[in-house]
Amino acid sequence: MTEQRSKYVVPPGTAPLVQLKGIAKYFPGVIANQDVDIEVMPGEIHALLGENGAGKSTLMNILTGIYQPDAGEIIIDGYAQQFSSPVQAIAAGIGMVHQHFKLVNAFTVAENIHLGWSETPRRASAAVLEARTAALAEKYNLQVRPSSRITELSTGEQQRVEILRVLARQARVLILDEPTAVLTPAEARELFKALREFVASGNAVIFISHKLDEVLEISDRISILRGGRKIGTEFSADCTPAKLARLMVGRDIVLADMRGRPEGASPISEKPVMSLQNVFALNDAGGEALAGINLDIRAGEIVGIAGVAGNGQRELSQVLTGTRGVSAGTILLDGQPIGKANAAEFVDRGIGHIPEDRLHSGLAPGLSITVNAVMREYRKPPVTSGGLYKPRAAHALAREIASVAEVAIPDFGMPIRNLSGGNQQRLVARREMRVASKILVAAYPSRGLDVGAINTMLRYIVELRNAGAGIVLISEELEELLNLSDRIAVLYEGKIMGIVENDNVDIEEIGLLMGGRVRQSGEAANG
Amino acid sequence: MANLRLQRLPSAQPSTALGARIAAIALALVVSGLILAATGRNPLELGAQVVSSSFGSSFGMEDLGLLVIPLILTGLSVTVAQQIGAWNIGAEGQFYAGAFAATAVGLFVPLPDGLSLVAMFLAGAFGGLVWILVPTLARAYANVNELITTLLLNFVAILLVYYVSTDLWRERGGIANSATPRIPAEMPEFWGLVHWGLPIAVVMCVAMAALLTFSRWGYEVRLIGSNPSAGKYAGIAARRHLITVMLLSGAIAGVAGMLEIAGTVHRLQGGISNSYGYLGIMVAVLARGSSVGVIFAGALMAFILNSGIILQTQGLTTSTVLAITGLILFLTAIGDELSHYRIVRDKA
Amino acid sequence: AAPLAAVKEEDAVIGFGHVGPITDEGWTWSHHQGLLAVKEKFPKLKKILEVENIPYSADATRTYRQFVAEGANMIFDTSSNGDFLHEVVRRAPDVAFMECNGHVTMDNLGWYYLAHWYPTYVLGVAAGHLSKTGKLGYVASFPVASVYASTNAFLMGARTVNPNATLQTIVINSWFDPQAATQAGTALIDNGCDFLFGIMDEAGYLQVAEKRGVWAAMWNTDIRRYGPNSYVSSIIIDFKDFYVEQVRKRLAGEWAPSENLFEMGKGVDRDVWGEKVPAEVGKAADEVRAKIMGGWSPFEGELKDAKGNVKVAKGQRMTELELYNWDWSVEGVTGL
Amino acid sequence: MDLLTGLFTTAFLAGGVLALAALGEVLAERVGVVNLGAEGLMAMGAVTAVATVTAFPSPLLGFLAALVVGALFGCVFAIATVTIRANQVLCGLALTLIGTGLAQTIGKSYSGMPVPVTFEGVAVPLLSSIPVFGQAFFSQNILVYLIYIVLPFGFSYLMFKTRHGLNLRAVGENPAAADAAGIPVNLIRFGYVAAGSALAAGAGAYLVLAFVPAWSDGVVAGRGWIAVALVIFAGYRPVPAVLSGLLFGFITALGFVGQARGWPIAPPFLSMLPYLGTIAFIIVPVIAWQRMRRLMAAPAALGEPYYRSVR
Ligand SMILES: Nc1ncnc2c1ncn2[C@@H]1O[C@H](COP(=O)(O)OP(=O)(O)OP(=O)(O)O)[C@@H](O)[C@H]1O
Ligand SMILES: Nc1ncnc2c1ncn2[C@@H]1O[C@H](COP(=O)(O)OP(=O)(O)OP(=O)(O)O)[C@@H](O)[C@H]1O
Ligand SMILES: [Mg+2]
Ligand SMILES: [Mg+2]
Repeated sequence: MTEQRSKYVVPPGTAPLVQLKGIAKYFPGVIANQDVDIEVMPGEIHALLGENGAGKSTLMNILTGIYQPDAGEIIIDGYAQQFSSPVQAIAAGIGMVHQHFKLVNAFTVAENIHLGWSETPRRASAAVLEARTAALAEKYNLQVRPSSRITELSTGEQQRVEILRVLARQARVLILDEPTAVLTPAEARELFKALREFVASGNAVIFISHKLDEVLEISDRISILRGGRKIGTEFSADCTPAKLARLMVGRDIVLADMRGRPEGASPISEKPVMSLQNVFALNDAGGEALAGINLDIRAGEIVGIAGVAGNGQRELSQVLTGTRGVSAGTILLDGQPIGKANAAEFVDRGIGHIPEDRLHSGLAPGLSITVNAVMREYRKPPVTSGGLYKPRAAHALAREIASVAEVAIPDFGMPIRNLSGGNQQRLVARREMRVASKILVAAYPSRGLDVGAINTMLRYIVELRNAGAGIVLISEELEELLNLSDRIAVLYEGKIMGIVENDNVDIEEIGLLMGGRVRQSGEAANG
Repeated sequence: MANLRLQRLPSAQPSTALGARIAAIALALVVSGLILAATGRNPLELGAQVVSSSFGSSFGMEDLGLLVIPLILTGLSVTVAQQIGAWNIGAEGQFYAGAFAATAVGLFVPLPDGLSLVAMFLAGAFGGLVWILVPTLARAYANVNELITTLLLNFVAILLVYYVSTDLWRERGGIANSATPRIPAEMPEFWGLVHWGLPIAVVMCVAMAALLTFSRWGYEVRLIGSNPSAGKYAGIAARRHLITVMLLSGAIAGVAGMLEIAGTVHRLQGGISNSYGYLGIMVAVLARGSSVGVIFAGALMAFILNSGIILQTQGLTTSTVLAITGLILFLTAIGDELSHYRIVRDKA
Repeated sequence: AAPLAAVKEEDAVIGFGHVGPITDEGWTWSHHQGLLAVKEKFPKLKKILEVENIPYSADATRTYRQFVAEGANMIFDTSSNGDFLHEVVRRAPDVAFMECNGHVTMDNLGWYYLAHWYPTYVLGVAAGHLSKTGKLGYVASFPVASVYASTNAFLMGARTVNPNATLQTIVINSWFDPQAATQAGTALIDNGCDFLFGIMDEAGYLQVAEKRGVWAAMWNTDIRRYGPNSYVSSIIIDFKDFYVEQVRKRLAGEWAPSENLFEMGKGVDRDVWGEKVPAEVGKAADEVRAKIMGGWSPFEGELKDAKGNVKVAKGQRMTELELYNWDWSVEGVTGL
Repeated sequence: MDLLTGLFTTAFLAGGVLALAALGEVLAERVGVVNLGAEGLMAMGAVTAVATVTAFPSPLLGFLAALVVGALFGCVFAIATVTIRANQVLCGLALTLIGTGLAQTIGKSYSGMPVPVTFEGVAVPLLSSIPVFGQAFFSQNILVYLIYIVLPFGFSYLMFKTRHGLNLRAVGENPAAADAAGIPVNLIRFGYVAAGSALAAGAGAYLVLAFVPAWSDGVVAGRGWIAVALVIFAGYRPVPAVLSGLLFGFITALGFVGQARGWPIAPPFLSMLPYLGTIAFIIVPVIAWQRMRRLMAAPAALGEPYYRSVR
């Protein structure tokens, strides 16, 4: 995968394609951007790095005309531009795949691809749009189902739709805000190939990611933001992950070794704490999402679930945590079958859940941080006793969770949607870890987190495991799974294709299983 | 050079919000005053008249005290439903249903006065509850939009009350025009015409606020109201809560109807509600989801409506008063939104 | 009760409270004409207060209290508000109250209404002549006394000409709903009625009648321009003399509570016959009118209700108060 | 005219008021704005039409004038709710009060005068000779065809079969997504709110020019609220909106016919029919047929103001 590239040279005498000068943006109580200068050259893939809340998304939203800068200039092709709305930015050739998807849930994939697009035929019947979408998907090699509604798609599939939409619009500057978080390695490879072709013809890409390896692989130069200000722009060839991490957080990050089990860590139990026996479940649309899952989770082990997003991961995590009922099969907890799914009961019995889509399923975005922080423990003292809810105790608990999550919160009464995505995720993770004495189901826990935060997050997961909890880690990052899991189960179309022990793991084999195949001799690896 | 810009805060500062309301009402009054002046009236005299009639005499204050009761309760009814994300546009119908049920008990169940009032109260609450039952179940089990079902049932309730008051239960050969006989039990009055319904209504608001902030149930209701999937994630029985809250909302509107019957009107008749149910929507919107805020919003609304009556005796037509009321609400809505903004000054 | 003390015209404040808008061209408009007459007769009055569209609810109490607070010496409630008014009456013993369509008197409260059943009977006679099918249609507001008196008198008049005539009512649950009145009129005509009558404060069904080519009679005022070809006549009401007299008494210190039912010719009457009404029909009806004015009453037994029970024995004459409080339908009236 | 024909004729005529107003509301709600001002707009439309035809005796002119006035009011409402983003419910209720009050004030000089000219029925050759339905539908005035055929099918095509329709629906579903895709959210909202208001006022004009030809204070009589309710019933779609108006008109007419025929039901209960019927028509299909739920779903961003830089 790592093809050697020569150091990027800023083409002499060429004007930058995009130039941001002295950009500032302030939100109530927050400096999101200040004095940011960035130049992106034609033909360049320019990465933007920074901790959660560093102001990356804000800066890009300014470039795409969604936000208006409080100060500064945008210069495209040497001409100063005023983007008072995305229309103008799109006209100037700027396209963006957003971190929080900008998709219309009630629409089909085809409709989403075509909305707001000047090339959409004036008479746009469903059939026409779907045919066009299929053709585009073919052209850019991104699999989508044109007639499905967005609500029926996994997060990963949704992101594919976003990417396809921007590629289709033939932007000259493509902004990708954490685009690979939900792609398989093979898909990411395809995407990178497409991106290189894209810049080869004089276009540019601005690429936001927290995956340092990936950033180093794909980008020509890297700009780093910290606390809303630009720290510097570096040539990728001059950088190492450690250096980048240091630039981002302003101190050295020690990457912990996750595999080792320290002295005194609780061993993997003989008997499973939880086991799924021939479990079937339906998805929201009523189709079969899980088909005969058999899975044991033991205390003190981490079971990784690999697979391309959309193969039943969401339903599996819901079944494991009681937010979705099974249509057939049994779930045993400590050897006892659990009756009807009831999330509260699962929580009481020590099962925590970091959901895939935290903002929409794990949080009440419009309510205060306090209310959200105590969502798992409000049933019991000290937050409530005898049906009485004590706001003061709730506040204290929220404060505690925020402090271990290392999230600085100016006002616990403000709606939680005002926090950056990364900070929301940290709070959710900490909240869940507090209750997960038996099992923690973590769906994509590091999605959207910066290196420092991922490191902390994974360390906590390991600590939890050491303390004797069983962990189900759903992730699309093989690295992460390999780094943590004791066993890896591969999910494909609602079935477990195979469970691989981490001792003798074969990445090729996992790749095959993810593609729905069992290895046969002589067949070449295929993504 | 200092650079000024507007910044929107997620929630308005209480002082700004209050200021914006006052400014909006003042502006509405100035605009109306100018128009009145242009048509040859003296707006200052009219204003002085409103103030002296409203607050200058115990009569005026009593009127406000009486008018505010149904407004608070219907406002509370709508607010309660809002907590769980439901729009109860049917407070009007539930008001009538409550009045109807309370009248049935008051007229036909022979009880000593005190007991009769208690029975009427329960009947009123039950009447309102029954009236919202179908919309509630339809929403809970089939996800049918409650806005339309509750709205349509208003018309049905009004017709039902017309039927009994002009036909079935109509007082024969008495003094009433198209109304039932007078109900023997009366809500005691504690200050002029103002009866104990007022403290009851206020206590209900405070109790509701306390319930929502200081009970586990209230926490759950707020959570579901804000994001139903989060409620599911937290394992809260969303459907049960939805049903309870909507029924509660209906019952509160029913109590409003009962108090109007037992304390103010003393007989059942068509038109008794005077659109209190619809006005309750405005009260709720003005109170912005706060049960205690409903008391103040209700008082504001009562003052506006009562001023309307005073202005009518001064020769302004209902239509003018209607338009002025509309203007006040319109500018209040705008002021409420603008109060979220603050002006920031930064150095260029 | 002793008369209330006299008031100087320059100091006097008179209040009028209406159920509808004064532009309704009907009930409230007629009362407003009375107010104008008072104004003309007593130009020095300190103030005349007038409020329209008073809802039949606790708002009525608020309005009348405001009248009192404004210093009213005399208040006319032009459409009975019952308890809502009486609440104020009790608390303002120096103010004279008159309640239109009221039923009780107190020391400072009297009532007045119209014996509309007589002109209605006259219209009924005309309808008996004009209707070919014998099916009369009636657009009613609510099943209240004024409606019973109106439907009964109308059909009884018609039956003197056509003993087989019947009257079908449609109740629209409002005094004022042009859309519903229009639809009700249409349904009645579709059902074979060729003469429409009703007690509405607007012209809805007259316009339908005009369009469909059937006859119609109205209430309150002359609104023939809405349907010149269909217009037969109206129950015309006139409160001018009454109001002027009441105010005069109040100023002079002669006012004491009284009960007043306007007789035909004195405040209530039929209107000049419509352009297309054959002269002989008008003449026949007017003969009956003259007979009534001469002291004859058509409301004499034997009268049966719609179920066939004898309600008024043979030879017995209904009293004015019985007519005022009529609450059953005579044989041949359906739908109430 | 026989009873059934009469029933349908009234249903088409009376339902048209609701249908047109509901259609206007569909336009506003499809782009995410709840306009509770329909009642006031209808009153303004009615009085404008009466005033116009009194001065210039052309019903078409009256109708057009009402559209213009409705659009103006719609613009004021849109400035408040779309540009300033004030609370839509409160502004809508306020608009109802202002519209009704203003209309009554203006109407003072017109009440008591019949409308001099109205839209008259035109019989469509051949079609109007179809028994019952043909006579009821094909000998109506031209607005009836506009309301029942041209507008609903036109808007339906626009909304569901064109690029612009895709964009406008996106605005009501997810304004942030629409915005990012380059759709001018506020412009579209503004336009459709104004257009929807124009149609609501048009419904008022239709009322006085084709159905109840006179101005009076209570002429709208709460039909604006029914129209708002019917929009939900119709699943925010133009054709069902018009059909539901017709259905409501039909059941109302049925209630009157029931009284005229002396059905043994107390009149208030017959008057309840349209309301109860509508409720039944909403609930039963949804229970019986799961798919209805998605079909009837409201635009996801309905009632929510769109702020670019607020999460
Ligand atoms: N609309 C908004 N209102 C208020 N504050 C905001 C808003 N958008 C962003 N912020 C704040 O601005 C800061 C920068 O946020 P931004 O989303 O740009 O960070 P980011 O670098 O993209 O972080 P992440 O990696 O978590 O996505 C954060 O503190 C965030 O809370
Ligand atoms: N033509 C009219 N226009 C408007 N309002 C009217 C008209 N005639 C009567 N009213 C009012 O309608 C209401 C009902 O009148 P009606 O005379 O039928 O009742 P009633 O028989 O006196 O009632 P009850 O028998 O209960 O005493 C009263 O408020 C009355 O003042
Ligand atoms: Mg971001
Ligand atoms: Mg009392």
